[in-house]
Amino acid sequence: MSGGVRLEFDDLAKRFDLRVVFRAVSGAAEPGEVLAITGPNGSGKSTLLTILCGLLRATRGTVRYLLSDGGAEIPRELWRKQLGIVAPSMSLYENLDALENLRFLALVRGMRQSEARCRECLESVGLDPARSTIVRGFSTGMHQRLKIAQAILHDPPVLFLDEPGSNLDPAGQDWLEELVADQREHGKTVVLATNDRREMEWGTRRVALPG
Amino acid sequence: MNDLLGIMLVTLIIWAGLFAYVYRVDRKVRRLEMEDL
Amino acid sequence: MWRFLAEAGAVFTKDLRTEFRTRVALNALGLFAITTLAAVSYTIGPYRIAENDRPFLLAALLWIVIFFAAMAGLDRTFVKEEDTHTAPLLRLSAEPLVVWAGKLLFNFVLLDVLMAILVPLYMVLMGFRVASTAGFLLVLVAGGYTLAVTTTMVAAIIARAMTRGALFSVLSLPLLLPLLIFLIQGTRAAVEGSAEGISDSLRAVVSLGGVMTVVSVVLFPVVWNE
Amino acid sequence: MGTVLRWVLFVWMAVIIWAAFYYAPAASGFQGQSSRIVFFHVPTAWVATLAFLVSCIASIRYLRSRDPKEDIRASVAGALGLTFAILATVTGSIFARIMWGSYWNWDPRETSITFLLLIYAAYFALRAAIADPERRATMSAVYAILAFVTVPFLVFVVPRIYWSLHPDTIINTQGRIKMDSRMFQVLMGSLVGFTGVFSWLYSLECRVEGIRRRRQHEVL
Repeated sequence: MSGGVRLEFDDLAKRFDLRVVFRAVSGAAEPGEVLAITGPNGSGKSTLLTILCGLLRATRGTVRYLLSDGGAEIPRELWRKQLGIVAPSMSLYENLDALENLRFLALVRGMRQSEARCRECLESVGLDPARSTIVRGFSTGMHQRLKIAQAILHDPPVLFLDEPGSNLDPAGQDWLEELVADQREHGKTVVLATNDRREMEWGTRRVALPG
Repeated sequence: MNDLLGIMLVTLIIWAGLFAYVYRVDRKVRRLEMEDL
Repeated sequence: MWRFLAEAGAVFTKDLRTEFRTRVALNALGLFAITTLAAVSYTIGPYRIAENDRPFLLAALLWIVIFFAAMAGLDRTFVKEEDTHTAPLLRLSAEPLVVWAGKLLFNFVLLDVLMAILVPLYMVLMGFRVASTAGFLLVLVAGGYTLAVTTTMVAAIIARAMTRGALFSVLSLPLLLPLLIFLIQGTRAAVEGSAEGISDSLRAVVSLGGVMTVVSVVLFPVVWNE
Repeated sequence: MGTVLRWVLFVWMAVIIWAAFYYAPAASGFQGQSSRIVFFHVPTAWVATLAFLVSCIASIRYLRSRDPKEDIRASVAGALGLTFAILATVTGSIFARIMWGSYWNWDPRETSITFLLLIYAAYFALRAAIADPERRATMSAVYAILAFVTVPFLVFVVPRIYWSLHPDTIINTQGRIKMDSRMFQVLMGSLVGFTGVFSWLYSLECRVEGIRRRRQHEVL
């Protein structure tokens, strides 16, 4: 991806029938930066992330993606090509094995000759492409690593990480820290929702959601 | 003839009753709308 | 256009592979069809129906069995995506119409497999003989497509509803009533071999399928991205 | 609906009721006066169809504008349509009982109304199954349009199935009772009257629903 993509959201509010999850949340995420979203459980971190990636409509407020060089706004239909997301509420196909999952996602994302890229992603997250056990047989740690692999598969300029370190062993968490640092160097925009003290340190900018 | 008359009168009464009820609801709704503005 | 077919094909093969490994939908469809058929043939059987009523009644019974079998399994492909939380990722990765085309093809193939098993069995058990087999096959395939395109759209709607239960058949059946009537007539015409009757019903089924396809292409993205 | 209009509607309907019993002659070929139900059965069927049309147009407008008011209109039209469809089915079966001696025999008109009843029932089953107001509005709007597309197929199917499914039933073939001019005037008057009642109830209930939703959403 040439220049990075800037994410801007202001006065976001979300209400499920009568329960107001959050109100008047604003912020921005720049390429090469990590926006950390913190807040106690139930403060709506995951809901905010779901809204930011366009899967949920906000009751009020706007979300905009702008090309950092030129500031042109990217229309909603094209968002999906700009996003990679790792979230507990989003899982992969349990009846397919790791490689089949990635091949499928690469194909529907319109990536050409993606075989090499799929294998490379698998190896980079520490999964062996040759193993053909289906995802249902994966440990939660392996499942989490595969989720991260699919998020960076199409090299998206914007990366959403919702509690990415959960279920990862200490080695995995170190590797995750390197990954985030590496993404930042490549001018990617990272949005991180977490309560993990260590992960919060990676944030260059912070949005705290009230309880 | 009188049973036809009977049915007609009953229908008229039902219609009048319905109209009164709906009219009252209409009045009440107008008052509620005034309150809201 | 080629890219669209490749991506839709990917969704189709993904569903096919999942179905092949779990056989959830096929079991639901097959089991339902076989048990209904057994009940029908055991209780009614070919000989209790008067000779001249036979073409119509056997045609009606055939399609009722197929329709209710469809109600048992055709919503699986969407409901499973929502239940296993794989839908969000698919929503973010694929174009809505690619998902629609892939899933439609999956439901259509599923129905064809069901009919391929059920119809011969029905012919044997119920003594159902058809004068023009070609006409009958056309009615089956056209009916299968229109049934698939309608149920795919309804499945996409109910997959987003929380409490599902019998919602799928409650919503689908009113939409399928005209189709059921067209297909019964077409099948009866096939039994009697009246080409004119077959072409009448085929025209109706195909136009209904066409309308449903056009409406689905417009409305599916609205439902999928909601 | 200005106040004057409401009173005009009241008087109009009262006149229609009187006319249905005294002004119009009893139709020939019936047992006595029972044919007069036609003045009440046909309008309810007409209003049920009209309400379905209104509901579908509001649904299309909702999908374009995503304006909650359109969703209110669609659901209110649907609710009224369901009520009138039930009324039409009940009066229809009484009507069939008089005309052909059996409460139900899939007469073409009955099939269309029953079909409409099924659609309304499904529409509200769907609305009840979805909690989130916005998603409920979108999904029910989509379903209303899907059903709307299917109706013409049934309207064209109905005459054909009438003959092919029941070729052997000996029902009065012309299916339409002969209307002399006075009966026709009363029927038209009744149609106008019922449409007036429908539009009044429709606008009233839209306002009620508007207030209820406004009250409910005070929180944000």
